[in-house]
Amino acid sequence: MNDFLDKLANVDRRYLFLLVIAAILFPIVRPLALPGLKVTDSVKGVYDQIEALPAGSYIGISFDFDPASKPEIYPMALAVTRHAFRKNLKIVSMNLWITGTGLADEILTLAANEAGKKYGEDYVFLGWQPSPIAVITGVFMDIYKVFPKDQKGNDARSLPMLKDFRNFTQLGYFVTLGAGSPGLPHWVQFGADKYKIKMGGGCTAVSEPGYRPYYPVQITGLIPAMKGAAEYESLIGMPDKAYAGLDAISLGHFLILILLALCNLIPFVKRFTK
Amino acid sequence: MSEFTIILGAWVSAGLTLCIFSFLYEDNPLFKVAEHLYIGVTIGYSVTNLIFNSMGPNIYNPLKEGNLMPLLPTLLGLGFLTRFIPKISWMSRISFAFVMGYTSGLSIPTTITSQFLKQLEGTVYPLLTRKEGLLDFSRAAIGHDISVFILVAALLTVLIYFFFSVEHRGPIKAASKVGIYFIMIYLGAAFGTTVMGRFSLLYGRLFDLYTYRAERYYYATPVLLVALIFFLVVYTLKQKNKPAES
Amino acid sequence: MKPWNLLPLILTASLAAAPAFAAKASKAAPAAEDPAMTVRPVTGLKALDMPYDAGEGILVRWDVMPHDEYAAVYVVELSSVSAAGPWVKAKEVRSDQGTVAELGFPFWARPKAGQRAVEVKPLDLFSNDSDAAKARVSKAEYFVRVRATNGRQVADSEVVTGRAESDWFSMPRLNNLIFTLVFCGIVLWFISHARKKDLFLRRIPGLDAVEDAIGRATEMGRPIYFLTGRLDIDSISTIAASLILGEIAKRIAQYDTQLKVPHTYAMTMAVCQEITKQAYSEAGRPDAYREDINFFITEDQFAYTAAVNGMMVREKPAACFYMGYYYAESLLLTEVGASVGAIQIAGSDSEHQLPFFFITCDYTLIGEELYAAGAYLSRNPVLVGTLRGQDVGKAFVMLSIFFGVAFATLGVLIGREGWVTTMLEIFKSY
Amino acid sequence: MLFIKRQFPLVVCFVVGVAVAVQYYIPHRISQDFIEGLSHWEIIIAAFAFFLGLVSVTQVHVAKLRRRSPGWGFSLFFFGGILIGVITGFLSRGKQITEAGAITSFGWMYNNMLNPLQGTMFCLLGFYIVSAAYRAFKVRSLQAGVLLAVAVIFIFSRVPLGQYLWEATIGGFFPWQLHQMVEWVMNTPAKAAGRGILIGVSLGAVATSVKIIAGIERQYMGGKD
Repeated sequence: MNDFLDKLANVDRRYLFLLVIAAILFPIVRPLALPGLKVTDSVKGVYDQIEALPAGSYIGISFDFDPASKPEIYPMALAVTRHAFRKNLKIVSMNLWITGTGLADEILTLAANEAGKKYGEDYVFLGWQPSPIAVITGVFMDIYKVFPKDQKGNDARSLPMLKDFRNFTQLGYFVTLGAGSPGLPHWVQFGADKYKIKMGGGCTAVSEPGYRPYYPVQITGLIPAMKGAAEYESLIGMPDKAYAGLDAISLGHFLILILLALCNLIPFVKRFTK
Repeated sequence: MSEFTIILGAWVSAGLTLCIFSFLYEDNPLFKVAEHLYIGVTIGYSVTNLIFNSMGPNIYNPLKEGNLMPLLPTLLGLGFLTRFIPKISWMSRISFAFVMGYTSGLSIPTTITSQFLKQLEGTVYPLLTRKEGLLDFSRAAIGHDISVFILVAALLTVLIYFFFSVEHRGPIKAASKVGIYFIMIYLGAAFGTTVMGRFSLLYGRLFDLYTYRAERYYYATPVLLVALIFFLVVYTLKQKNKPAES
Repeated sequence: MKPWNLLPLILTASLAAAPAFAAKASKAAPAAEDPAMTVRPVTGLKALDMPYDAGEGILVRWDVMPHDEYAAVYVVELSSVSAAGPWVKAKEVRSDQGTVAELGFPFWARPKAGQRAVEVKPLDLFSNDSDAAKARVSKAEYFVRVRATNGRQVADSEVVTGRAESDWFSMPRLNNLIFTLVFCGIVLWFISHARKKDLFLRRIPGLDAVEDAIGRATEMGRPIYFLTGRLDIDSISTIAASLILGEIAKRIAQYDTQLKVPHTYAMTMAVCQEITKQAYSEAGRPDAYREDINFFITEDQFAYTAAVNGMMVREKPAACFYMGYYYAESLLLTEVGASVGAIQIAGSDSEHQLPFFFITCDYTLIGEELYAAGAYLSRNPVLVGTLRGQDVGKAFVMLSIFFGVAFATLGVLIGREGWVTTMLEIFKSY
Repeated sequence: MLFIKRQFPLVVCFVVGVAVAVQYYIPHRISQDFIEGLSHWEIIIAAFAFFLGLVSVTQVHVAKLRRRSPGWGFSLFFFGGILIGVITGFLSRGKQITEAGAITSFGWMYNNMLNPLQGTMFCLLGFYIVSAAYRAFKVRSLQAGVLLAVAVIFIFSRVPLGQYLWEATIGGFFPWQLHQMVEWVMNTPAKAAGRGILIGVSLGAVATSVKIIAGIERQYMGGKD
């Protein structure tokens, strides 16, 4: 028994590394949806607004993030897009970060294929244009001046969905999912405040304290980091990457706790068995 | 960004990620390749940044416009390069002196502001509270007063721990002992709060590897993973029957 | 502390109280308008230079007006053309705002109370960010006017002129200057008086272990690594680390053990080369010094870490020293160092990395111990004198905290909170 | 000549040090331009000094290649890396995205080589924090015990599952919630200790700066020659 404990006490650390990979990778492949997740009001603030929109009304989504912040923002962007499609809303989407264009496209195509939505009729992706402030002010006046062509290159006016759509003031609700600036503060200052439309946002953990003051007056809701994304996934009943992320972090934490307990208990157990 | 460059990007990024992860198993040629490539690329990146974003705007452009301002710092900079010529390498001391003087001069007032006054600002509070003219003995106020007392006590004992030229005997020894425990609480709290960030980093990398397994990327991760494992097995076997090379 | 300094304090308190009272009164005032309450132009208008700044601000002051109780609003307007010229709105101030306290100066630097005080910045209104415009704008003279209004009636004050000037001394930073002079004075005094007697120094276990760490490396014939931290020589932590390198190199010079110092910034490398060469010659072994003891790798944080980790696993150093300021790479270095069985001694003032050093290294110097290590190892009376100076500095800090808290508590006890907040301004940074 | 070699650098150090320290208390425009100018100088000096580093690292790898010492093959990858960095950099003139918004080769290299390498080295911490905890977190003394206990509580409370288990088990016996207690520990004892360390550091840093400006600490000045 003793030598088993000795072997256990100074086990080769590579086995620990395998344990870590298992703890983090398993929920990615199959989310466990561990209990304990309480939905907060700020996340519900976005969900309720989208839920209340009648079918066929317009919703604006701006994907303002890049690959570096993918783990936190990608899941919430996917969840909001899936929710909009499930409510049969018409999505007018764009992005302020050039390096995030590929990711935004990926999210829209993934969610559209799942919900059987057609490009041009159910959703439109306008892509990226330089100078964010000019873009934001422009889309609230006349989107065709800012985006003559959509991201795929066809003429924006020719898209059936945009037949009677002139600018963002016609949106039932607007969501910006971002990792920093340009992002939510600019949308609030140059968009929602000026043109009085309802707006919500999603952000990374590091920018949450900075965006918290906007809620609930200037934005109806805020989805903070991976935990917020997991709450939104639970609200739309589709646990996915955010859940996996939270599960992974929870498993990681509990792996450490178990190991801390183990490495401190072994000396005691050894003293008893001697 | 043609489709090809995206696929190539996925393979290169997944490949380099797996090479670095292989270091967890053991030091092996693939990790050495990634390591040396990484050092080389960062130096290439620094040289490019230096030429275009530092030397260009700070030295070349001003000189072109006739502004001789950058001449003196250029001389000090060249002073550093005199280390190659032993006979005049003493000139580098003037450049050292400038840099050391600049750092020390800058750090005295800023340290007093950010690491001394700012820290005191949050600690020197009264031990009693008063609301609407009356000494407040409500539960919240007492709680706040006790917290302030602990705040001040912790700070004083930690400072006592750092005494160098005083014998740690009697009351000083006791206070310094208490100080150590407050430091341990701080270290424990700092450790606990950092753990979460580390795991979300790891989750992010494995999340990327998982996305690159998709058919769109021609199954980059699985293919590279199998190749890596095969290579490591062969390499370890070769190592076993050959005396370890240095 | 001259007595007249207290005058602004009392006036501010009363001034601050008056509008609060006024605001309450206006809420209570009946909706019906009292015809006698006409809004009259403000009197005593002055446009002065905003004190303690680099010539950006103009301080506009005017008397407290009787009609303030009826929640009048003041709009400060500037014109760069003429007394009647086009007016640009600089700032809008309600009657309960514009007190001297809002300027945020400590009591020893606060302008005289008794009048409203509002800062306006011409640069925000008249400049288009080009340097030439900024220079012209901040030197120009401006016409200033205050428009009093209560929504229906408007009364303009007479026009005064004012100019923003650059000031030579920042009075609010007087407390900072005093603390700095006191500390520097203490340190210098102990340096000049340190030569006479030998001072007691408490044991720092991490530094006493340096000797046997070097001995162990010599026996095993394996190298010693010394790292100076993630920052360049423009950080005082890196300078402290390179001074410790000097002391440790002196000890290593006596044995023929290989010392390796991988660098992430070239300037630090050059300084450390000079320090190491000096240490070897002082130890009487200039022949043992080799130019490649200090070598550069790369500036990137994790490329440097990957290289050092690779070296550690291949050369299996017997001892590793981690001195200076570190970021997240601390655990990467110490965990690999531990896996190759090296004695690890760390000394850092990066408080967020101390937990990782503490649990993975054999000895850890915490915060100030990094700055004491150079003097501790050298035992040079002058340098040891500075440690005494640091201790006296700490004693001074502890006394000021103790008396600060005591006076604050006394202030609350006898009901003079105003005194307390004012006195606590000494411990703030401006 | 001796003055130039020995005393002049100390004078430079003293003058620059005192001037920069005093500048902090002078808000005047001249003083602002002075400090901006000097920090500009620092950037230029560092740019030149970088070549010292470049020569040092290249010497190491050239020596390895010439002497064919073991592992010389990897130095080829080192020089290959430099070429990749420099060539893509010069082709894109140091920019990662063109005005038209397309990603340059330099940008592609940054996203697909530099970013993954940095991200992966950084995330090794996730593994090492576990192995460090298991190997080193043994309670050897009461101090280490306190450190472990506080760390465990913080780790436990930072994750939703932790709060859930806490409430499900012994949450009821405590008047406060778990996160309230953890926040109190963070904001009072832990923060005060952190402040004490910082105040200690500030005194040490000021003492070291004074020694350098006063020319007492001059190891960096080198030897007799």
